[in-house]
Amino acid sequence: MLDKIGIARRIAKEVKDGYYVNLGIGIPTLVANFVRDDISVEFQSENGVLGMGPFPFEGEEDADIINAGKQTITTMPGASFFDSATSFGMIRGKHVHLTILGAMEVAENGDIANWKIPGKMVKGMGGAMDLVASADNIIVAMMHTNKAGESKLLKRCTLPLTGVGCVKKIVTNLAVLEIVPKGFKLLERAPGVSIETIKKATEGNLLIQGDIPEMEL
Amino acid sequence: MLDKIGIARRIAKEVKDGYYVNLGIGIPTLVANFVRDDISVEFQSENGVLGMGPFPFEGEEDADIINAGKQTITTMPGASFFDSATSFGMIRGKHVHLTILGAMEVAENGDIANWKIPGKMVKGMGGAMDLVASADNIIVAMMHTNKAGESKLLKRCTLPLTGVGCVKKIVTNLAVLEIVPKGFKLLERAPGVSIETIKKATEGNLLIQGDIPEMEL
Amino acid sequence: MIRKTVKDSREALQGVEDGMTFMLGGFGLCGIPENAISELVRLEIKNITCISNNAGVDDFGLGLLLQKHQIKKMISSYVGENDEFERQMLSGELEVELTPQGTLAEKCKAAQSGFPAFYTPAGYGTEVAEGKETREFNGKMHVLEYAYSADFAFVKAWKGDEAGNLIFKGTARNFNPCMCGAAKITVAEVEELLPAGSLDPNEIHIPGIFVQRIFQGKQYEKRIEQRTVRPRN
Amino acid sequence: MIRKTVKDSREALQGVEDGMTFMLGGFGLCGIPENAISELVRLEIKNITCISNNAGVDDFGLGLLLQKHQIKKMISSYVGENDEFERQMLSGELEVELTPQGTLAEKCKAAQSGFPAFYTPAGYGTEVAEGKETREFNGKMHVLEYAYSADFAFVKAWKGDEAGNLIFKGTARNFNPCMCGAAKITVAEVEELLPAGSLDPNEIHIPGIFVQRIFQGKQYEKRIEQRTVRPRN
Repeated sequence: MLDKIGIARRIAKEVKDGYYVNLGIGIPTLVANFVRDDISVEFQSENGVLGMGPFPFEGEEDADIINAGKQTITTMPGASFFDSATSFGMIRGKHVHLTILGAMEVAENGDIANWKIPGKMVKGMGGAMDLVASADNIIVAMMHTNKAGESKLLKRCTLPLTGVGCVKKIVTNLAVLEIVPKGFKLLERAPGVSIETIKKATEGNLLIQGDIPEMEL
Repeated sequence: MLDKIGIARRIAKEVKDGYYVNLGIGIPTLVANFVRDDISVEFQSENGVLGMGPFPFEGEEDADIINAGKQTITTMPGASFFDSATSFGMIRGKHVHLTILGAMEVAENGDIANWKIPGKMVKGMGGAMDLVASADNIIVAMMHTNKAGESKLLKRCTLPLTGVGCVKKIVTNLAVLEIVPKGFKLLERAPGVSIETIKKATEGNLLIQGDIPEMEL
Repeated sequence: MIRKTVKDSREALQGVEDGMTFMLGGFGLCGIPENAISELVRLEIKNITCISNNAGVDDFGLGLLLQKHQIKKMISSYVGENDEFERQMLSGELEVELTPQGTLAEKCKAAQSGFPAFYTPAGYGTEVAEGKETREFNGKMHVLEYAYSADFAFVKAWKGDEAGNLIFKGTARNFNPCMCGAAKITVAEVEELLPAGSLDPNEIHIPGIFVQRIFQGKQYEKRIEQRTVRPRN
Repeated sequence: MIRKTVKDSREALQGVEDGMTFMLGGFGLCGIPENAISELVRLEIKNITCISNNAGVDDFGLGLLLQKHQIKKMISSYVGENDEFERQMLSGELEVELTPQGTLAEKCKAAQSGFPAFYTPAGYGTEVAEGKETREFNGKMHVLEYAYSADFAFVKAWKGDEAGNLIFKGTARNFNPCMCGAAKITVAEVEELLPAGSLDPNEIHIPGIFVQRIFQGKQYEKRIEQRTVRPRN
């Protein structure tokens, strides 16, 4: 079973040479730390920066240079700043190759819910709806079950949707799964996790074909 | 009767303090020379410059700084360059206050034709269709009649249209006219031109109310 | 050159009235028009509709207007980090319209550029698209979204000149350029106001034609919302 | 940093084929991709569809491709100043699609930004709108225009860096930024190619994400179409 760091580490392997990548808040942000350093990747933040670097050294924070999580950041050589319309033009125009974000629920048809829980204070969808509606390659990073132990991989989402039929891949603390026409296709098990455990934790249709390898990290 | 310089001189009086102005090719370009120098005006060229100045001194031409007529120009303090989409955003968004352009025909309903003569080589509409469709304040600069002596102020345009119901005012070698619901309302006569002469040269409905003053230049 | 300079925020905000709709630039607390917000507080303008990506924090940014109950409606993509906002929203005192961030940016940009509406895939199949026209293009469903209409846009730039030309810094750019020229009157406040001719015409982000009033801002706090750093070695 | 540099125009144009659709930046002869055009001539690529505001002059710019009968169809807003163009058009050899200039710019921009279509008032009531969908917004009629689809975009910038970031000069900017990222592959040629980190991230007109290949251009002629000057006195 993986912790959040482990999920980020596994997702980092999905990041290929030459990719522009948008990382959501939470686990996705951690992914940047584990991308191989022999490949070239640029991170985009939808508030208007391409070529994000690490956090600044203490005392070098600049209030005018932040990421979409409102955190102070730095930029790498080759970086650029732009306005919000241009930023979402990059996303909508499919120039960003990979979007990694968290979710409350994912359905076997690729629907995703990650912005609103009825009855609770709604903070808003931010850029999530634009990202999931536009990107061709969306990976969800999340725990397989919620705090009550209930599956977050469902037949149908119960929460208000963020986007429809858009999720391609899911990396959880238990498994790597791909969304295929018939449901969640199991690709890899987390280290030490049995197929039985994954089955129990998955409410949606789980497709198990052949041997399912343990993931390599 | 006015010559082209005279038409430009009369139109220059329509340019008010604080106006951003787009000048078409031909007579309209001359207007810049006659704008009062105690008012503030900026000239926009749709290829992507705001704050155009006069032609450069010989030897100071820059191939990268031209107007929409492909002429080498200079810029004034406060000028800016921008791309073509932004440029037409200014025009479509009604940020440009006044558009002055030439025409082959204008109809009494405000239709304008200035880009195509069937049977002749068509050069294209350039930015004219965007300009006439977007601007609220369009003044046409032209001769009252064509070389054959036929009126260019018509009941209906006979040439393919550039835009519909968009012209507000016309300044010709004979008169200043406003387009009103019932036709061409005569506002001013050119020096020494009789109402009779204007009547003869105008095919569309000409409205003459009260005394028609001679224009002041 | 058409001069756009005004003396200060008081002169810049002349004409604002109760019940108006304002666009305000900024993302989080980054690049917000601090001086314009202070002046709106001072003027006690009420029943405002604010188009702004976020709603500030309790004691800064738009939070200052919320404290004084000046805002009737917020149009934003994300409104977390603000307890007073939550209280007013849950009590029904504050109306909130949540809009996807890219859609929000484009609804401003459309108003700037004279586009009445546009089709975007964002929000299709979600409650954001409820009651809206949808249409398929190239096998993908899109939602028809309309340009915003606002009375004033308040933006903040890094440098500006007398002609109203603006240059932004870093990610403080964000929504600010999209809102210029998107309201009846655009008011820009800048950290550094320069004479016309000081800025390279190639480097201008927003030409002055999109700005009606510009003034030298004062006492920028530029508060950092999430101060994240890394150790030095 | 994702490196976009290629050695020269030969490497930059790898993959171009007969029958493809190309976007080419420039207004008149200002800001045209001179090196890419020369390479298209050398490669003898045929049956090209060109999306370009103008068609060059007889012996320069796109006129060089016309001389060799390489162009099947031109999509432009204005095609004067070119006798060979006129000859081929009148003989039916060359197909021409005339599009209002602002619509042309926006059809490129829409492709860049992932908008499938947009409504513009330009051309309503004229033959340009014939057969097109129209719609009223705010009491004004608009025409529905679709984003272009192209195989390559060839643009020319002033400065660029290894990451593909571009800065344009003067009115040589024109259609170039609108075409970046608007085709499957965008090829940028620059007067000055710099290492990553040389350009101020605030001053970049087109971020490298919109550019797939960048190269140092050679021997720019930058011909002036209308040399207009004033006396010195």
